Amino acid sequence: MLQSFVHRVHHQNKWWFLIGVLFVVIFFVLPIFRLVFLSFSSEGGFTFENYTSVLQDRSTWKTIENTLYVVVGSSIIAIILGIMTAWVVAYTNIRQKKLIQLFIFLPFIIPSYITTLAWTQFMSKNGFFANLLSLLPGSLEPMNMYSLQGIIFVMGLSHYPLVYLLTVGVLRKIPRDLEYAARVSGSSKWQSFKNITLPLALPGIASGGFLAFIASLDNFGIPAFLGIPGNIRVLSTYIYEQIVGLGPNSFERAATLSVILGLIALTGTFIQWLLLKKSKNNETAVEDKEPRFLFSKRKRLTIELLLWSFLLLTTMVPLFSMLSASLIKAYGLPFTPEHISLKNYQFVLLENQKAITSLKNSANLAIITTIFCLVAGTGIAYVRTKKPSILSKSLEMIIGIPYALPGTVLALAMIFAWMEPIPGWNPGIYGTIMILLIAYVTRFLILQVRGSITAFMQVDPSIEEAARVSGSNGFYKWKQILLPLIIPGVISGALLVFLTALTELTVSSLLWSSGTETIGLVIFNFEQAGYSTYSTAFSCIVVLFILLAFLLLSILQKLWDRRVLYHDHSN
Amino acid sequence: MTTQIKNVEKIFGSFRALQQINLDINEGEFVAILGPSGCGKTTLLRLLAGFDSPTSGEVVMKNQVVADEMSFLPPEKRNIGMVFQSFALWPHMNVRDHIRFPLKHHQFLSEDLKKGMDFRVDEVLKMVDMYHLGERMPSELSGGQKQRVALARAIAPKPALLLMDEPLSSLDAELRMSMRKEIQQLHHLTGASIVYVTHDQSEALAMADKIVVMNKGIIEQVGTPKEIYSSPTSPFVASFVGKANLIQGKWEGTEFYPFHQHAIKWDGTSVTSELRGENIFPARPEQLKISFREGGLKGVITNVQYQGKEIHYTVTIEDEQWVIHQDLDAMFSIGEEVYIHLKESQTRAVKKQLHFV
Amino acid sequence: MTTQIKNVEKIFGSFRALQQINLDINEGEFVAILGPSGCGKTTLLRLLAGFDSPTSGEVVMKNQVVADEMSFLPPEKRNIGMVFQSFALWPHMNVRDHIRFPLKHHQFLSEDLKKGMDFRVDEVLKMVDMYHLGERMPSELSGGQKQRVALARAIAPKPALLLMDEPLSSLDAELRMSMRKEIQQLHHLTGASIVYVTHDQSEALAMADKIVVMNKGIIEQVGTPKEIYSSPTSPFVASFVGKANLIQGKWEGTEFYPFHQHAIKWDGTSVTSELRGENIFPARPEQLKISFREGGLKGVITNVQYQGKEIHYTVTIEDEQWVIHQDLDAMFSIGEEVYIHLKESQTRAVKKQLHFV
Amino acid sequence: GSEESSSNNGSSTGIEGDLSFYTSQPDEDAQKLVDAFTEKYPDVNVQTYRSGTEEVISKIKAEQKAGDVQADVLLVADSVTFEDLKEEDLLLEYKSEELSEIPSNLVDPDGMYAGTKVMATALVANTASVKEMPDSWNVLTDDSAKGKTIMPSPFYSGAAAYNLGVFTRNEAFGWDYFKSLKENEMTVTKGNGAVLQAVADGEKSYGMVVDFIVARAKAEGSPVELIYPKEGVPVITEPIGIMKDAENEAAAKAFVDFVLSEDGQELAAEIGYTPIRKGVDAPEGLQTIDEMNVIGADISELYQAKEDDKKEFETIFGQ
Ligand SMILES: Nc1ncnc2c1ncn2[C@@H]1O[C@H](COP(=O)(O)OP(=O)(O)OP(=O)(O)O)[C@@H](O)[C@H]1O
Ligand SMILES: Nc1ncnc2c1ncn2[C@@H]1O[C@H](COP(=O)(O)OP(=O)(O)OP(=O)(O)O)[C@@H](O)[C@H]1O
Ligand SMILES: [Mg+2]
Ligand SMILES: [Mg+2]
Repeated sequence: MLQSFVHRVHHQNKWWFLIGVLFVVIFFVLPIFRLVFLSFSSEGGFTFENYTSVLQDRSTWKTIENTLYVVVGSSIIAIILGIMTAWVVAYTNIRQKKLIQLFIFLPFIIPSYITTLAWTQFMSKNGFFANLLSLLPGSLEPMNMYSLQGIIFVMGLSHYPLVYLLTVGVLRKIPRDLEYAARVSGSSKWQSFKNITLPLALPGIASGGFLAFIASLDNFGIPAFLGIPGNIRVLSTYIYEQIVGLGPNSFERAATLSVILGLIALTGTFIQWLLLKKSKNNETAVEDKEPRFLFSKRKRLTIELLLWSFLLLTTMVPLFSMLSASLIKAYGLPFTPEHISLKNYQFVLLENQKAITSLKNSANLAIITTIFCLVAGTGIAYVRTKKPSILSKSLEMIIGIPYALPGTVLALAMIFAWMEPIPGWNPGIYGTIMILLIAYVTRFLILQVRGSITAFMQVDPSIEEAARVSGSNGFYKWKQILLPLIIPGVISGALLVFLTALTELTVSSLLWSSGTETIGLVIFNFEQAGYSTYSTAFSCIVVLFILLAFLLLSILQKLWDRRVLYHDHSN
Repeated sequence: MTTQIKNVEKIFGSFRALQQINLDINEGEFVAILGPSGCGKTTLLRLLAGFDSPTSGEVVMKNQVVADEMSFLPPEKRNIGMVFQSFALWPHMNVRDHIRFPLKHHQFLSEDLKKGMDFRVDEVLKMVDMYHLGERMPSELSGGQKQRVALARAIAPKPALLLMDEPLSSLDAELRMSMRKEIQQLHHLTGASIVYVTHDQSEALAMADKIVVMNKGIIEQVGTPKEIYSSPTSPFVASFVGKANLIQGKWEGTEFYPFHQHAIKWDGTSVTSELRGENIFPARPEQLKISFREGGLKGVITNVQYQGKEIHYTVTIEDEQWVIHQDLDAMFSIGEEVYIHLKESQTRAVKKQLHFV
Repeated sequence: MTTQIKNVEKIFGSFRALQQINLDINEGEFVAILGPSGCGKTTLLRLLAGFDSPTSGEVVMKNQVVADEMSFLPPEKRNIGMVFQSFALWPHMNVRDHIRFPLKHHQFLSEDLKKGMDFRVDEVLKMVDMYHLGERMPSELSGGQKQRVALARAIAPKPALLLMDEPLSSLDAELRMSMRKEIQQLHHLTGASIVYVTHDQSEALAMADKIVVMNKGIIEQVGTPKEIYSSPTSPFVASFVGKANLIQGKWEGTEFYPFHQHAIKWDGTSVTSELRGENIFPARPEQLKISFREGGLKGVITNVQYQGKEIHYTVTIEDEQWVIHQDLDAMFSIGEEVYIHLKESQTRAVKKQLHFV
Repeated sequence: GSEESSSNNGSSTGIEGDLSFYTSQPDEDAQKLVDAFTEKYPDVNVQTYRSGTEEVISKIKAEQKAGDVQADVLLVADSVTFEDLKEEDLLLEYKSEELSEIPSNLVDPDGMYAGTKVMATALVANTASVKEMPDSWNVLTDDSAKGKTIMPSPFYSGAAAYNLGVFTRNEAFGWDYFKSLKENEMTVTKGNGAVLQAVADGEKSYGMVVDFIVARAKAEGSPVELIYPKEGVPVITEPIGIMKDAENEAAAKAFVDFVLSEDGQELAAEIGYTPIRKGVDAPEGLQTIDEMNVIGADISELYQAKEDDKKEFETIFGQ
């Protein structure tokens, strides 16, 4: 009887395994394969010509160089800002942490073209910052935003919430005693931070940094806005130029460049693995929200002041510019009472059907995507952390690529892959909302996978073993032991998926069909038609909508914490 | 539950943590595993639990192979309980929930436990003297209290095989005594087999039906407490369990001439042939006597340690250091020249009580 | 380093973990803190280390207040070392790095240690018998090996105040002995003050200059090992440290009449006035003798436990259970009626060796 | 549903079924057009896909590669793009009866596509910073405008690429004009919207931009002025065409007819565009096709030279 158990267990695992492999192949391998295939094809069939011509082009190399600068530079900024904010929120006794957290998310949910625009205005020669600088001695000038530095700066600011979100939970889970052990060993606060806290927080930092890395690779809005005037090309804009150039071979060239970009993304994955190689499980802890560094009132005030000025600068600059543009009657008018009206809001909310439809569509899409990613991503993360085999590693690698590809390229790949998955058979997915859903899952699954891997890396195997000798290895092990311990990390991942899916633009802009317009598209359409006032008004509504969702979520989370996790004695 | 370990080997990377392990655990038997730090006790226990699979060899439970190189039966299907050396408490659950968890989920739980779950939780909590701390979270417990929770969680569902990895190491003597009693009682009542890892030989001697002495990944000796204590078959067991001084000398039949001194002859009837083969007489500290009476081995007191009810002397004899325990009747000081005798009575007494416990 | 704890109190939520603690630790002194699980030992140590601040009261080191309700000096400024009960090893560092870490960072490191850092790492590794495991990560170590790393890390920089929280609890007797010796040697060589938490009274008795017995958050008694063992001032200390049977009876001067039986009279010269005031005679298991000779207290053997070199009897006398240790010379079985006497010699012997260690 | 459309039972027009319409017009405008069309042909169900010209074409090409173009009718910014599709043999020849009223130079002689409206690229100026309105493109190369001018990038905007081709093939300008633009620190930005924003903001004083969005912004009160320079303006025509394997040919043809019809053109004017059909008035603030001085170039030549033009542009504007 026992013998048959042994066999059945193996059998079951096989099924799950098969389903998993099938899922990955269909959702990830297929589109990527089509893309790679395209990069090797020409009218005459298989060829290396695309590569030779692309690689011989001098501007390709210049573009790659720029891309590396931008990606590495902005990732470093994102990582540093992310760690700093995460540390302050996780460890110090500053007040209003919830509110601070909200302000940290804001740059992530404000559309990046607004952020970019706001920063260029803020930094312009007669903008606010220049006026501020002129008060100081010396002839300081604000940074030129239409430059590499400008792109790096704005991108770093837009991506640091990724690092923050994945790091803050990890920091809270590091047992206090590990740092105390360093402190009794005589190391100062800074040394123990550097030698103990930082390496132990690596799972979060590396995950967040990796996501920031590939997010910068795929980012199109910022380099397009700042790079075109500065004549700075990065891979994402270069690929776009190839596609819209509409020459012969334009797709093939774009595919070839995308493969190069994919290779850079893989390098990111490898760097991440290198970093994580040495990282080992801590003893498992729940999130410890008690502050560890109790600053005196005065010091605390200084830190709070610094932090709040940073937060206000990074959120209020774009937010205010967005708000004021949305309240003005016509673009370019000064922000004075006689020019203020709510007519833009009225138009967006009442007269324009699409805005409301898109809110619904995007919310639905984002929620379904999030739920799906939550389950699949956490499952994959579990396999990845418990059974680190070549297979599960390749899995992680492949899942990361769609997030790094420029949205346009991914959308094209989705069309290739899904219109007729098998030549001659059209399953009728393309042209419906299903294709958006699939594309979103393909694109954003990595966010959840990283979030969940980070969470699992903080769970010591003995925790699970204890559940298993206590007789549970299925639903209850997950529900009562694993989930409660990983939930903060998992929620961080889900939050990222939700927020990015909600305002997704580039993929949707090729894949939507009438009736399935999304928030990003509506904003984009207004913008393209020259109605910036409408687009900002709608953006404001979206931000408000997200804030409300946040509020709701945090209330739900409280309820979950209270009901399900700690006092679930019912079954 | 009968369990057999057959030719088991476990290798971590290039390190051989277990070699050629063969062991039978009978139904209802209390087996203590004794050995120095790092000898492989925990590793062996984890194989029994089903967390790891052996590199080679097999584990058999109830006549069915549950683990070999290829596959293994997962822990939840094995009807076991385990106290982890590192406790492995769930940081998000309070004490009461820790104990309720196996009661809710253990797949071999008896009907009456299923019905009286809350009663059982209270009972076990009282058993480990943690009743008043039921609502505490692990982070709010002291080291010993954590260990007691780990113990309570393991015994609550009355599994057929209880694996305990140093379950009492963080407790004070008093509490340890009472826990020992509870474990023994549980053992008697449920008839569970128990595998009890400890580094404390008095615990092993006091509780076990069978003691397994391990060293460096191999089993040195298996036997009843008495066999292990009085008739060690290897120098390691003699010194590790009995703290015996391993005295070199010459054997002639059952007679022993320490340091080949023909003037002194000790009766070694109870010494095993294995040790005789190695020309060793294992003299436990309390088997020797220090006095000023000539005729024994001559030595010098080099260290004195007060131990409350007795005194531990270190005596240097022919460049070797022997430890001898004396009661408080006579006193010696460092530097004094003394003579060492084998207590006659000891050997006889041991023989006498062999039929006893 | 002299350290004073003045009127310290520590409250967790509504739980009073420490109350009214007053304690002086002198330069170079070896203080053992002894007490049952959950009595507040770790809490006290953490206050000394500077991880927590007291709810009220203050900690003074070298005549400087380092912690009171308002503020405290961070641990790295205190010239201390600590062995954590839970080890607190860094999962990302190998054994060698663990020991190198304090050598690199300790702010009070002596010049020769600074120069001979690698030498010191090797030395300490050998001291704890982990030299061959220097490259291992914590996850690849056994429980006892982890504890030894924690110990090595704390002693490597030779701090002025060493705080040890059950540093040997996971080690086997042999290793524990040798670690004890190393710690004592370190103590002698560096002249560091040591605060040593343990639940093992023999360890405290053997090593400490001063023993602090705690119970439920308060200090029951402070004294030399001998005072604590032989002259407990509270019933708790008597039973916890000496495992004494607390015998009710009547005191008349230094004479004691157990159970108010006027026929039996015990000499209680060495019993402290505090216990006399409570009408208690503390009789340790080895102070009593079982025999068939009439004239003692009459009792019945109710339990016998074999302990290798001696036997532990439980004797029921007038509904009370006494534990008595006998050597193997005489044997009694369960159910036998016996008489209990106070060993005359014991009291005298204790008096005799008071001048001794 | 093409087999249904051939049988004339029930409906008044006989035109019915699904029609897939891909366009780059602003959302609202496309919606109005479709609404007006379906009012006339209630049995046709029009599915609109709208995005930038570049995205629309990419989508069509991807669909082609994947095996099946979904679009029936296509309406995007400029004729060069259509020239490309024509080259790839993706278009269906259809000579609508309405073409007689459309200037023949704005219609493909082979009948593959036809212009639907007129969008000139003109000059925009910020009324706050520019006191005296210029009347020539040369203001962009004038010293007074140094660093204060902006234009859309030909790499991103099809209209800008077209303009580049037209200007450089015109004697009055040529590549020298663009060299002087560069010397005068002309900023290149992504699209027309961004140009208008920069000028409306006052960040720049002058911009090259499509005329109708300026007229709209001005009507709403933005501080901008639209100028048709005297040298003439390049125009794009937002042509319409039918895809070769359109599933519902009848409806597609009806749609094209409607767009070019008097009703369709009046709708365009109402929305704010200059109509292409003779005799329909332009909206307030815009010149009609008759008033405009149009400069142009040979479409197929432009199409052939497109890549080279962009390269040349890059060498001038690259650092
Ligand atoms: N993952 C691993 N990699 C390499 N060696 C390991 C690993 N796990 C354990 N070991 C080694 O295997 C040996 C046996 O370890 P085990 O934990 O079984 O010892 P133990 O007998 O339980 O000791 P202790 O009493 O100290 O807990 C030890 O020397 C340990 O260092
Ligand atoms: N954070 C906390 N919240 C509430 N109670 C606590 C907290 N930390 C410790 N305690 C309680 O304080 C008491 C003293 O704990 P402490 O850890 O000092 O005990 P200990 O003497 O070290 O015991 P052990 O020998 O078991 O380690 C215990 O009863 C413990 O439950
Ligand atoms: Mg172990
Ligand atoms: Mg403790």
